[in-house]
Amino acid sequence: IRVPELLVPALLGGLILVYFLLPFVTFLYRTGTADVLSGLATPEAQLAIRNSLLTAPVTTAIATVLGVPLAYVLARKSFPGKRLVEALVIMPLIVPPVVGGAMILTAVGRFTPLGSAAAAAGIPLTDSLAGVILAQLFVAAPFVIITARAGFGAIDVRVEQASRSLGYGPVSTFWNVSLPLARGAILAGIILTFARAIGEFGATMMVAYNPRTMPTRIWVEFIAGGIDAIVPLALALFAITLGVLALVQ
Amino acid sequence: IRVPELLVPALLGGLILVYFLLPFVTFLYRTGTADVLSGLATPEAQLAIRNSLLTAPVTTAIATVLGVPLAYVLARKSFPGKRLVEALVIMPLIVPPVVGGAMILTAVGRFTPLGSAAAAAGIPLTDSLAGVILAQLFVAAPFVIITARAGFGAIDVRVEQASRSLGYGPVSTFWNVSLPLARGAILAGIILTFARAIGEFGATMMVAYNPRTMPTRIWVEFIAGGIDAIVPLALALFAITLGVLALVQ
Amino acid sequence: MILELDDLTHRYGDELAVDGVSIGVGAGELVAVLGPSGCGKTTIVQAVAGHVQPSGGRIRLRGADVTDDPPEARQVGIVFQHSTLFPHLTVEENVEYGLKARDVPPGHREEVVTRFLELVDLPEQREAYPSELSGGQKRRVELARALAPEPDVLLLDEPLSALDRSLRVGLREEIARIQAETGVTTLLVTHDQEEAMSLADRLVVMDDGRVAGIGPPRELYESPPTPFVASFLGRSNALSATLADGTPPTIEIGGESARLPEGCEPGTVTGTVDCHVRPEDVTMTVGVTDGSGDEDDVLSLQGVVRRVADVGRRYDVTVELETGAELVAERAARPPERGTRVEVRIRPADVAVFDSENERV
Amino acid sequence: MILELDDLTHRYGDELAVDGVSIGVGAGELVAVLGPSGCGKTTIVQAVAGHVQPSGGRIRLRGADVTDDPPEARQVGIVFQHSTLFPHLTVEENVEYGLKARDVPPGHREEVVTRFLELVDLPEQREAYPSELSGGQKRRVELARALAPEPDVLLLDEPLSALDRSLRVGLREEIARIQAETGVTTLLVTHDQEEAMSLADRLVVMDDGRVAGIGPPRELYESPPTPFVASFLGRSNALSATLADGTPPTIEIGGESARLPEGCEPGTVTGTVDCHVRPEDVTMTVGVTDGSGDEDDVLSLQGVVRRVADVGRRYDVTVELETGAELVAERAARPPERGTRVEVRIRPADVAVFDSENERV
Repeated sequence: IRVPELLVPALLGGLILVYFLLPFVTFLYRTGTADVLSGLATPEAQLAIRNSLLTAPVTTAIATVLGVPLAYVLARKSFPGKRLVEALVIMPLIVPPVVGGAMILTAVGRFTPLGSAAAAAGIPLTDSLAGVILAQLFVAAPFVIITARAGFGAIDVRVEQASRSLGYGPVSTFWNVSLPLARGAILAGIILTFARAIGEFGATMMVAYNPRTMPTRIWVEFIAGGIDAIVPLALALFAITLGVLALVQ
Repeated sequence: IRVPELLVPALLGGLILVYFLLPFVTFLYRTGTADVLSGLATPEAQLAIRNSLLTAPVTTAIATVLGVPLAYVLARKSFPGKRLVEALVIMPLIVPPVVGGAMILTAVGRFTPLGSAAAAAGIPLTDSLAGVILAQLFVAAPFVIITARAGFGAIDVRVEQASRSLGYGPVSTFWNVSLPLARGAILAGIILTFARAIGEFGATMMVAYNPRTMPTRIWVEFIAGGIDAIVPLALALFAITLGVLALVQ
Repeated sequence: MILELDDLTHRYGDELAVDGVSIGVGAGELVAVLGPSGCGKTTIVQAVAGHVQPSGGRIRLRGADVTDDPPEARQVGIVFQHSTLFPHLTVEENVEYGLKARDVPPGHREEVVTRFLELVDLPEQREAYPSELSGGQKRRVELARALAPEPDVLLLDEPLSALDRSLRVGLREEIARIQAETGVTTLLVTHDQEEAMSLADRLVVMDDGRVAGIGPPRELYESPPTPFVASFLGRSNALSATLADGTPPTIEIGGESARLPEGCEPGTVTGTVDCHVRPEDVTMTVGVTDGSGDEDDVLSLQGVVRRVADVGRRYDVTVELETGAELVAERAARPPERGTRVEVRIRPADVAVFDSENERV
Repeated sequence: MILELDDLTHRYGDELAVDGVSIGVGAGELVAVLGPSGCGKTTIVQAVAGHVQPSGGRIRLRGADVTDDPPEARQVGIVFQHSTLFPHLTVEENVEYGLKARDVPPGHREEVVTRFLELVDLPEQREAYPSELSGGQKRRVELARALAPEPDVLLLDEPLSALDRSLRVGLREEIARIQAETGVTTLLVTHDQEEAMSLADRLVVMDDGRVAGIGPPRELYESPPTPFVASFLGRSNALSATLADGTPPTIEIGGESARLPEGCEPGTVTGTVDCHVRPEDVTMTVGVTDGSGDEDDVLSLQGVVRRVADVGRRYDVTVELETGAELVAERAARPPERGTRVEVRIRPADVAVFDSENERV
């Protein structure tokens, strides 16, 4: 009888799996001892939940509407400067979120031309829900672009060519053929973007420390009350993320 | 002459590209007015840089040594529960970093059995460099696992079979064939893990607010001195990330 | 001419993929473009369909210049090597797709779909999704989809190459029948010599972006204009020979010579030439005969059997001539054993002679 | 026997891929396993190499049971359909790779590499990387790499299927030469009938995981044991006929009957049978003759030419018989036109007769 061939790598890999698993187990175990429902019933928690559930979907919608067309162009066309555009799409993933937040502040902060003009028009771009959305968008939009691009890339160009030769222009072909065929990848990208947006912390802390979203509220409560104080909100955030994930799978 | 076929999607995509680009431009413009060098010369900044440059490489090394073997097993074997393992590898990416940090605290916090035992042994797992590494590992390790797995998956299994039939066991075949052929993907995964680790903020804030890393230091200085105070450190963090990226490409 | 390519040229970067190709396809004609992979034949299909904008030359459909028209403005049906059926639509919806774009009223659409599904012999599969069909069925639905809008030209880009061999011959017959029944003008692109010859009214043999030969299949097969056509269109033995002047001229191989058939002009070429002869035109007798007594109009060459390959329908016998050259002869009956000395006979009428510029003598 | 497969069985999940296959390969023999895609032939190669652990049965190499040994413990060389050369190693390092594992001393290794690169006629390419080689050159380096450690058995898994047709015939000859020169015991797996027949000493025809026929190529071709072998090993016309008792028995198609050749036992089977006859065994004369005057030992059937396919080397003439059945006949010379009435003649000796259980009569 053969010895399992991949014993050594399986053991090494098992170590990191245990490390991934352990926090989930201890966290869920801890929730048993905390009063989750009353923790979520406080006005502050309610407001944070409402803010998060308002901003993350808007961010996801903007990222999808602007990002999916971009993904299609990147999957189908080559043009001068394409590599720069590709690098630009990946940059927000590479840049640490706090740095990203600082960068956004230099662009739309209260004392920048853009920021002061917007504030004068009654739409402050920092410390507002608009600021939260801007922070989330910068950090989370690349996910739907990259995933949708892979989805479009996996479609045989000849299927689109067949549609063209059957009398449909590029736009109708996109709606009739490309979009339905890339549906799975686009949905996956939307979920990733939503998950990243609703959990966004670093950039949001910089751009919009107020009004509180669930992640920033967790931080504030942690400072005030330690680990037990944040279990209800952390569990709720975890549940929302998993729920959206499960909804589509 | 034909009208450019993808004009509409290109225009929509251009909007999000402009939004990605703007913060970089304004940020780099702002650095011109700040005194970067003297900002980086303060003892606090020096310490944060040292801590980040100590922890991120260690995190990356651990993630690589444990994650690449796991990636290989996932790419080559099917086994009962494989889908659960795959879900577990993706979970740290989905879970918001603050929640991840909270989860880690429930596992290794000061008052948990594990945490108190380690602290008694002189290795505190929170508010220490070890804590920073634990936070970074949880959040950043999935990148090298997922990327390396894709790299191994792209190797034709028959190339490995050829090596086996030429007299090499599974371990020699891994070193002689699989590893060299997946080199590019593994390197890309290592870079992503490093970039994510050195920029880690949310989980680190929870697990190890002290000692300060560059991202947590940026937060503290931002609270104290606003945007201009953090430009030097943010620029340094941005430069390190880009530098590592450029080094390998 | 329904379809005309006029001096079509295309380069990818520095690579010249198609180099001054001119082809005309008449109403109801089936023209096959035959060549090895990389000869530029797929680029031609893409240019005709409008998916590639050629670097130079013109494309005309029914006399109208369509070179700058987008694909959807050309009345062109296309079937690719791999299935391009829309996986999220049923067979019926796939076939109907092109009719919708052409504003055929819904009631009439159903009728047309029925007619074309019957044409390809798949009336039962109407509600099926492409994933439920076999490879051969997919092919037939694609033909129906391409034909339903009644295009000016049907383009077939290696339509059978991705199929198993057993399916291939059956579908070849189907294509012949469907093309005959609909009378659609067709441009077929393939690397398969048998497929091209058996389907085509006219054949275009391509070599490295250029037309190497054009004409009725049998004519190209029997008197290939270039060595490339001789060897790509069926198998061919290449032998080096000496051409001597005369009326008609004579060719000489390994000391044996024979007169070329009447009608060959002496021309200006003498000296070393390339001779191509097909394995089925080489006859073989066992044993050494004295070549001196031979007729003047047959080349009799001595050799030894080096290898016998039994391919079922026939035997391929490789003979090493005394000159050192090797030559394959086909035999239907049991061939001589390896090592047997044989005499190989070639009629000059079966030989295609090319000069050093690859021009047919 | 160098290699023995004994009742080899393998299932993927519920799918029975290989079903009780027993094959033996003698020293220096080349056995070809032939079958359509999905017939289980690749699973056999994988099991012999040890990359698949069979669900049942035994594999023996030189008499030793290796069924449970890992691949590296078996002395087996393998060449796959697509190149598996190590892209990060030079040609020399690739060929040397297997020698290192077998602890051949460095000085001797170089000598062996030289010998095998010369065997495959690539001594110049020693320092090249695989990406610098042509498709045919890669194939030859892979042969050298597989042969250098002098394995007990060489496994060739569709070695030519991924190559262009023009390359394929040349490399087929190369494989024959190399196998003859090294005398290596070889198991070749292919879906190409011509490749299998021309290379194999013995042929195993597989159908859906089982052995449908086994024997020397010519024997299987001329008297196929099952209808599957008849139609897969070359082309074959299938005709429904009636078998009548007698010594020898007679077969009847469309009112015409003929005696089977001497030696056919009357047996227990009468009634409807399937007859298979090869297109090259069908002769054809133009015009209607009165069938009554025919000899007793030839089937003369009346029909109309439905289609003529000119495939260069021959014409395939499809004839619709009066019974409604269609039949393909090969003609070397110019065939009759479409619509011509013809008489088709078949010698009963050329007919393979199968009963309703697909057993040869």
